[in-house]
Amino acid sequence: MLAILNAMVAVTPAPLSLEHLIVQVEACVRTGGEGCGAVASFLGLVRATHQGRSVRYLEYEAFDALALKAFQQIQQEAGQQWPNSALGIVHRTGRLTVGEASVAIVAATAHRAEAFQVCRYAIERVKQIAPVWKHEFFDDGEAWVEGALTDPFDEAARARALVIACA
Amino acid sequence: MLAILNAMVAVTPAPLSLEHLIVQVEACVRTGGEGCGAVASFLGLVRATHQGRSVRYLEYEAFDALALKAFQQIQQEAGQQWPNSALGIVHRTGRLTVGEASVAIVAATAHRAEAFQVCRYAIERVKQIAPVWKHEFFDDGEAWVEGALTDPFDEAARARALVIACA
Amino acid sequence: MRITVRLFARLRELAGTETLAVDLLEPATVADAWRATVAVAPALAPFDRAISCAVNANFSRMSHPVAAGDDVAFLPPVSGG
Amino acid sequence: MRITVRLFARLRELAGTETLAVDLLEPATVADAWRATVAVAPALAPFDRAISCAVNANFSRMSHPVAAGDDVAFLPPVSGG
Repeated sequence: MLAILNAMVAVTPAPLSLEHLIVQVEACVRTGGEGCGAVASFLGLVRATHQGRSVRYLEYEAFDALALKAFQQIQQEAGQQWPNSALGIVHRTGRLTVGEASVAIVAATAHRAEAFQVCRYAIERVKQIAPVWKHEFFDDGEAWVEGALTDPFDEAARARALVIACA
Repeated sequence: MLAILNAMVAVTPAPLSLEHLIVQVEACVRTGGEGCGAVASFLGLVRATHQGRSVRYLEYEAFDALALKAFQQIQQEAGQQWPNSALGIVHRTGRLTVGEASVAIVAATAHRAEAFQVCRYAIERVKQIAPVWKHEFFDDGEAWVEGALTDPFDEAARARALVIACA
Repeated sequence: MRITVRLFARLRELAGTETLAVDLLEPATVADAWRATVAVAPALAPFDRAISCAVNANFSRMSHPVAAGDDVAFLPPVSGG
Repeated sequence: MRITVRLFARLRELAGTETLAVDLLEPATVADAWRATVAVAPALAPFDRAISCAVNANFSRMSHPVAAGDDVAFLPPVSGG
């Protein structure tokens, strides 16, 4: 199932294209304010090992429609904190093998400090609130990974993400 | 003049390919330690304006051979600080128009905090020590930009970059 | 009234289904829907304090009222990124 | 002895050339090469306290000795990135 609400947030079973996302995000900032001088990007990749176990592949499951809303909420949060920024978030679903990207985040701003901040903020928030689940398949078993309590209303969690981003 | 010493650092008049650099950098980390779970990237782009003036284009001049050594020094510094990381740095030269990338930096590590740190450290160091000069051409004039004193031996400058990266 | 419950990831696996039709007495909240879900799928009980929820694909709170025909999703702790 | 001086960016523009052949009395340092360069191209004088240097494409210090045939580069403050 492919779910794209607009060009800057998406949940997709297809391999992620960072270049494509960068073009879109940069275009949003180029003509506003001071223009776009900095693009910070993040890719989360499938690692070969997890806690010492050898990873064969992962499966990501998402509540697609809600994940898109979570990504849009993160865009809005970032837009309030960093007014002249643009942010793209794409998460992949389905089976991924080692080295493939599960998430791509792109932040564009006039200057580099803010680009790094927006990008870091976004990945922290994705990990906090995006309704996406990772199922790991090892040589010797499998396990669902359970991380953060998905609570998009939790302002303390949001504040923590902001502290990490702006440290 | 094209100058490539190895695949991970380069000075080139050709448009930069971030994807290409990511593939190379990620491959360096994939099979070591915990593997590669995070790739942070930075692109510096030509902004449409600079201090309120409208930019027509920029010209970057580099001392190519020395710039490659500066990039390798930065790689070594990062390798000492973050042992299981890989870092790629490519700087463009010649005429660039608005929206084009002047520098691409890619950092790969097992976990995201370190990827952001290595990437940020590298761009700070590039700005401190890389023998590259920006010549701005506006609608109404031109100007060389003169920033940092190029002193690769300056440990205080290096410490400042580390503080910015790890804040 | 009848609502639809959607389960994800380990909740889905433990319940053995990704959707359940659940009957509730009116008025009801998301918390009532959860209790009814656990009654049908007791294996979900350990998630009592670890679930989040959405109503009709909007993030919601457990105290939110539900109406007939609503789509109520329960989300175990997330691990995207 | 004769060395080659390389100039970049605004130094190059102010001197009107990217390379200069400079004669120095032995023994000489990079600082001596700079003084000889400024003697030939006085427009560079304002950079006295703002230049860095490289000898044979290696970062160097102004106190570094130079030898006949060396390639000595003077670098104005940088602005890459």
